[in-house]
Amino acid sequence: MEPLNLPTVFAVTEDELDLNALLDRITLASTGAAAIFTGMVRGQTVRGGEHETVYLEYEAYRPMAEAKMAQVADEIRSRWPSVEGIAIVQRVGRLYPRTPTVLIACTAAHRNTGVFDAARYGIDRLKEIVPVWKKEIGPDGGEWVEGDYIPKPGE
Amino acid sequence: MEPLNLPTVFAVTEDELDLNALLDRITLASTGAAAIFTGMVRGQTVRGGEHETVYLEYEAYRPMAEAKMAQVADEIRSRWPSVEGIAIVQRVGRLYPRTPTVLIACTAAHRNTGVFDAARYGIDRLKEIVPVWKKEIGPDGGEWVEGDYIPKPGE
Amino acid sequence: MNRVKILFFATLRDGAGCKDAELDLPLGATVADVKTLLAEKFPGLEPAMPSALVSVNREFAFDEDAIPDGAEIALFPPVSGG
Amino acid sequence: MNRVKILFFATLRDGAGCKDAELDLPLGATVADVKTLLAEKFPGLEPAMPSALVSVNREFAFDEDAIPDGAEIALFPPVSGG
Repeated sequence: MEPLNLPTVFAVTEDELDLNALLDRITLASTGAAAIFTGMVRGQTVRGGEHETVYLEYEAYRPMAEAKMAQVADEIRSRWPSVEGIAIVQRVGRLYPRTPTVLIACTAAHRNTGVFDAARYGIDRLKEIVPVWKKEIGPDGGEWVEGDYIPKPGE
Repeated sequence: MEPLNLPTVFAVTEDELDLNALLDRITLASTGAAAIFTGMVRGQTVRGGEHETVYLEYEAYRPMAEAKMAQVADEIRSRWPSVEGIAIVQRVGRLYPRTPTVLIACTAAHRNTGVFDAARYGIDRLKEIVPVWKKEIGPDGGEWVEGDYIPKPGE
Repeated sequence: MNRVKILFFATLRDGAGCKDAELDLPLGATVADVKTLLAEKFPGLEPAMPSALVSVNREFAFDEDAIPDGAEIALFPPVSGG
Repeated sequence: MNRVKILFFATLRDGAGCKDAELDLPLGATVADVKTLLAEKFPGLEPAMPSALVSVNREFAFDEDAIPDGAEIALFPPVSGG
């Protein structure tokens, strides 16, 4: 297996996330397991004060977002060398409750090689360093959701 | 949230797994995160002696398999009470390399509530107690894949 | 007598040479008795029998378990799905 | 002089009132100088400026970093995607 042939898919897109197609793109003949994380727009939120979301408006600094997704994929490969394929996709635009907004998927030959940890690391890192922001539009208007991670030099 | 309204999907099927549709069925208005595991047929296997698979033939004891899937879902809910939706689907029949054969998906409001662990527990348990078997057909004939878990009374 | 339905899967089906069978059990028969009777009736089961799992009415069952009337009994190897 | 492109996102875009701007920097200007100049030019940036992150040519940058010729500089709040 040549590392150069390992598929890495990353994108910022306005299109619906197609899990079937994305999984297919990161499945090799040697792949036996995939861990996939998706985030969705919550219409009702309890944690941090109960409230209702009409929709979220996602915005990205696209070229930097795609570069940072590539960096997250590199970080995953260096930590979990058995990972075969990686997909990192952020949907942007106006997104309504129940809609998948983000996907991180990692494939490997076997499930006990870190694919779950790799996918979890991927979504954690995306929420730290990939420049995407969301504005929550509720019944009473809109508000930017506040992030809190301050990247360090070299990140 | 009434526990009775939490969606649980389980099936043994000959149909292609549709991740988009399955995810939609276990997404509530309060859902913000999903962890999904899929297993695929490996065409090339290195671990345990390099060899090539032409296809796998999956067989299930369907009514018991579905009952045991329901039990796995119950076990997940008792261990991770924050899990909202659960899907457990096993595809059977003749399945070729790169094809997803099994899916375990768990949803929750937030990603830090155990969804990754819940999905991992689900696939581990499925491979222990859900009566499904596979025969590996290679260039030189077929051989049943051997399981090794012996259920205990009450499992 | 207790007439039960027997189902064979995977290596046990290959060994029995059939998918299912009916069996008349004496009253009070246990899972161990069923295995003995089946081993006599289907000699081809022998190689797979030592590691066979048994279910009774779709729950895992063990040698000393009694067989209820009209039970659905299945024999199969440790599972290998996924 | 060093003419650079400035991009604003999220709360910084709301504060600046525009998506992008051009800025002429003195030679040797740093990220800190850019922030000072922008705060003067766009007073609406003030509330969001203390927590703003800065990127230079699509890499995170910090107060003492020098600005290369013709850089693409972006200002935005800590990320909140996903």
